Amino acid sequence: MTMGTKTRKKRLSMKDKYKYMTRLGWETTYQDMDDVFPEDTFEGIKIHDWEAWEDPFRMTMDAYWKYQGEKDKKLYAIIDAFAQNNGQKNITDARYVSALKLFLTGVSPLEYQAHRGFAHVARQFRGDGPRVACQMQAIDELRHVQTQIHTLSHYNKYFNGFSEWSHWHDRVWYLSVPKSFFDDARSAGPFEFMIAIGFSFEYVLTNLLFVPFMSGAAYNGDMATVTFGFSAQSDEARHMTLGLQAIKFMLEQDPDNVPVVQKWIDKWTWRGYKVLGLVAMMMDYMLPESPQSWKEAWELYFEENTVALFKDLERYGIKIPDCAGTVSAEKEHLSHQIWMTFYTHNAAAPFHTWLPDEKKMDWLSEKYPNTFDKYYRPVYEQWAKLEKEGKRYYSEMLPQLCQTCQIPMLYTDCENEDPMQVVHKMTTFNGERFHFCSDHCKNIFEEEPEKYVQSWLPVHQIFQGNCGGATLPDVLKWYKVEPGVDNFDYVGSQDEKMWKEWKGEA
Amino acid sequence: MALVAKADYPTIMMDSVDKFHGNQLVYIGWDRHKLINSAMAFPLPPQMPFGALIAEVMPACYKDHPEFEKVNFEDGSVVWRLNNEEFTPDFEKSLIENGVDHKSLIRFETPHLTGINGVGI
Amino acid sequence: MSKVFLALQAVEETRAIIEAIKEDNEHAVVEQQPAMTRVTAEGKLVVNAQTVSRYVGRDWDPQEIQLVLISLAGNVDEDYDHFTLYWEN
Amino acid sequence: MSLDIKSVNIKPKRETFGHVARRIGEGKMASRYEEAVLDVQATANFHYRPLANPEFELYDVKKTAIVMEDWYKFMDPRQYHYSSYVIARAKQQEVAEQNFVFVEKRNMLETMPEEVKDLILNYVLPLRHYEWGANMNNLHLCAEGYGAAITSAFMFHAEDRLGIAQYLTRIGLLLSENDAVILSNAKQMWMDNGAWQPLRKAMEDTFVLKDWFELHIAQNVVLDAFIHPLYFNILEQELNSKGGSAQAMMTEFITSWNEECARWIDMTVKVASSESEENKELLNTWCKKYIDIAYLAVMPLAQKVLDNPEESMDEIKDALVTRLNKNGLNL
Repeated sequence: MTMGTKTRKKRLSMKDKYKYMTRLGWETTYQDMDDVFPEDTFEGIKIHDWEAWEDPFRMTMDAYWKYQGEKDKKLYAIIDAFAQNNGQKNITDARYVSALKLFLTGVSPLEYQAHRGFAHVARQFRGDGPRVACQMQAIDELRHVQTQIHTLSHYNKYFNGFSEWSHWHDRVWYLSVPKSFFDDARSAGPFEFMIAIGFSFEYVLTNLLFVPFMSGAAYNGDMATVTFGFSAQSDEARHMTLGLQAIKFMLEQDPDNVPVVQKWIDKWTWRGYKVLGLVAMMMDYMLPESPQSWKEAWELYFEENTVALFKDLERYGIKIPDCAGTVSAEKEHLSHQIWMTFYTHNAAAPFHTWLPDEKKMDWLSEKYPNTFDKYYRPVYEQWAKLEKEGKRYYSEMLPQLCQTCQIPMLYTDCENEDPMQVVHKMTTFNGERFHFCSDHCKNIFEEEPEKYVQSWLPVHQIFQGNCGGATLPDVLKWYKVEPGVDNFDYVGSQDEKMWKEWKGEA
Repeated sequence: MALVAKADYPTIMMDSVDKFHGNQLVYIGWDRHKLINSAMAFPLPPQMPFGALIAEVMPACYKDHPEFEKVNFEDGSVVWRLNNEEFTPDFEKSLIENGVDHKSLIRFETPHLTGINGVGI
Repeated sequence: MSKVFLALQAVEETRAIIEAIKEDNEHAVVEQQPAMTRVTAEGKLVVNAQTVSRYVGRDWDPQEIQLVLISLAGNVDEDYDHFTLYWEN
Repeated sequence: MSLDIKSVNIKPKRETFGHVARRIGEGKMASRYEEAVLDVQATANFHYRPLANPEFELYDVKKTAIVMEDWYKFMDPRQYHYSSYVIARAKQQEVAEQNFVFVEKRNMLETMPEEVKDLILNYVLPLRHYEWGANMNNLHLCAEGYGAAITSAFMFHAEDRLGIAQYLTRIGLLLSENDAVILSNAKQMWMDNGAWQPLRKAMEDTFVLKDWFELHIAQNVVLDAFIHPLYFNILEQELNSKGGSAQAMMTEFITSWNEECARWIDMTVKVASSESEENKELLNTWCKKYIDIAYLAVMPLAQKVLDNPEESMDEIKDALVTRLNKNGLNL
């Protein structure tokens, strides 16, 4: 640090300096402030003093460019080295690549949505502090989607199931789950967006998304993914801090904000958890070497870490979201039920599934002693029998979907100890019946029915004739999923054949 | 609670019955037979006899379950639920005459068949 | 007291930070995990710039923690001379 | 694990993603820039109408009157994706940092005449608010625009403006030796001083524009084309001869940034205008409108800071018109 030659020059504290560098706005007089910031009042959140906002991190643009530039130089050096050395050969097994396919098609587009969403709220809040913090996150999220594309671009050159990720995200049935989750947040007002993404997703759930993917990558020899993941995580740490600051700010500004915020926390923790079902399946089934089970991750990152967070928020009158009990009751069933569903409907999904081998099933028995051998091993044994007969099971049916989370209605009544009975909740609105996987999804719908009747439900869209035709080949063509290339079981796939050639096993 | 929007918010019914080319949506689920992951969705003519549902529609889905061939739909052992309320379908009558309208859920329970491993799979 | 935590990438720059944490936070627990180092501490964890600077042999700016940070839990307080995590409960 | 693999087996199946290949041609290697932006934004099957703006879909081509057959024609000639962008800016900020250190070390501000300092504090420093407004408008463009090619460039442009506002703030603090009162004085000028009001009004009027492409024209194409040359070319040349050369050193980042961004801005005008006669007409109308507004809004400031305000303003205006006509308009 260079000190000025003059001794009388005041040294600014970081806090003051940052304040001068960011408090740049003014009360408009030629246009009404409410016209300039038309979206930050209608949700009913009351803000009396925008200046009470505490900046989470105090990074000016020059420091941002400097540190981010340095981080990206390192990251791209590794991405380049990975490609040059054909690092994809060093992974544990080509089955692992399906986890990456799920990531690029299901998660990366959400990073893009977060980019646009934070740019939007960074424009809409009338306070300078939150606007600056939100725009830094907006540009970070652009970084994430782009580094993910660049990392996985190399895999796309060799493996199927990546090439049409953008087209798929807008169309393929299960991708409407993550897409509708983010569309939901993006179409909400700016404060709800902050609770949905900034707090519930980034703070409460992000460790459950990224850490499992990245430690999974580390366990399975995928250095490129570990690197982009960890590099992105350093931004996430800033984002988490922003999410926490945003919620505290809202709660401190007015007691009337508390019930609204609580409602959003309840809603968005549940919405986020439903999307994480994909991560649960990835952790327990798609990783050839699993560092941790879904149940363990949930216990560590939600049940332990989040308790500390909600203790901190208790003084405002905020409670742990009411869905925590349901999630906890489901934790020994979730990943198995999701994997079963994808195994069954794999003809229409552009990644591979497979039956767990003996080693994997033993690991699952160990991690899920109360459920695996009793309920799920028999399922796989039944399907293994069919496979041996050359009749690998693919359902020809289309599942009933939940109107809110859009996941097939596969969730069972674990909370009432009836774990093999699917939950069916329903309500009517505007003369039509709507179906839900849970009371949580039903409640979300009933709060804003006009919003959720608009769900673009893939199954219904197929039946309406909006997806290329009535048969599976028609729909796959419309999806741009190449039959026998992108979909079906790993066994017999091109990915498997190539992998075996690489390994000299062909 | 009502939706809080900034301006007038439209009600856009994405799945109203008129969009299904004369069909209506019907969901069918088999209680405690989790091998079939979820209830399945079918676009069906409202005039289809309930018996045809059993004879033609359901096997396409449930043939995949080894217990399905043991289900006896004739002896009254099957418990039917329409939109979560118990009901007794008239197999001769049409879906709509049986009260099965657009986006109805038909569940059937087979108390004597307990699924694979006897645990509801 | 709730625990704060800090996860840093297992790379060269992290070494000095961990040494400084150990020196200034007797109650901190340091754990090595695949590709990362995890530090947990009851209530509060301080990274002092002065201590880290001594370990790296040059002026170390607390914002440099951005380069190796993976995740954290707790409230953040940073200034030119420190980076602190804390819970108020 | 030791692997001995015949290289013949390691042949790629495809060079890039399907949507990229359809644009650049099968079998071609895609650049990092192309993979980072092409078709990255969702285009179909949106689930819910926004609560604040239900007449539009989440991403909607109807949010501007400009009509494009393909919104990915707006490819950035600088090929900025996040990484190439931050690395470029990191280099520039390093140079800027050295300049600031140089100015401080050589005590260049001590030799700066008081009237130059006053001029900077009263008639340059308030521009930090202008830049903040430009930041806000570019965030709006990023949020409301269509297609990742143009919206990601707006994102970078927005952050650049925040950076510029911060550099201007830093100059002010350096001149005042960290006495923050100069910032509130500058804000007072921005809010109340007669010379600044037409510009502030012009800016506030852009905050409520509905059509995003019109906003781009107003802010990035026209208003900036008056403000930036005036302050960071003409004024600085004049200050050099008045003992204020330190100012040019401290704003070098801004000057080179302007040169760089002109390439991208010109592309946006050229691509939109060459798409159709209708687009061209619309752009002609908007440009005429905002050139008139900007000319009048900036003139009082020119009169305060420049030696030959009318002449300089006409030069600026002519240069802009020539530039726009070169990019397909007829003004």
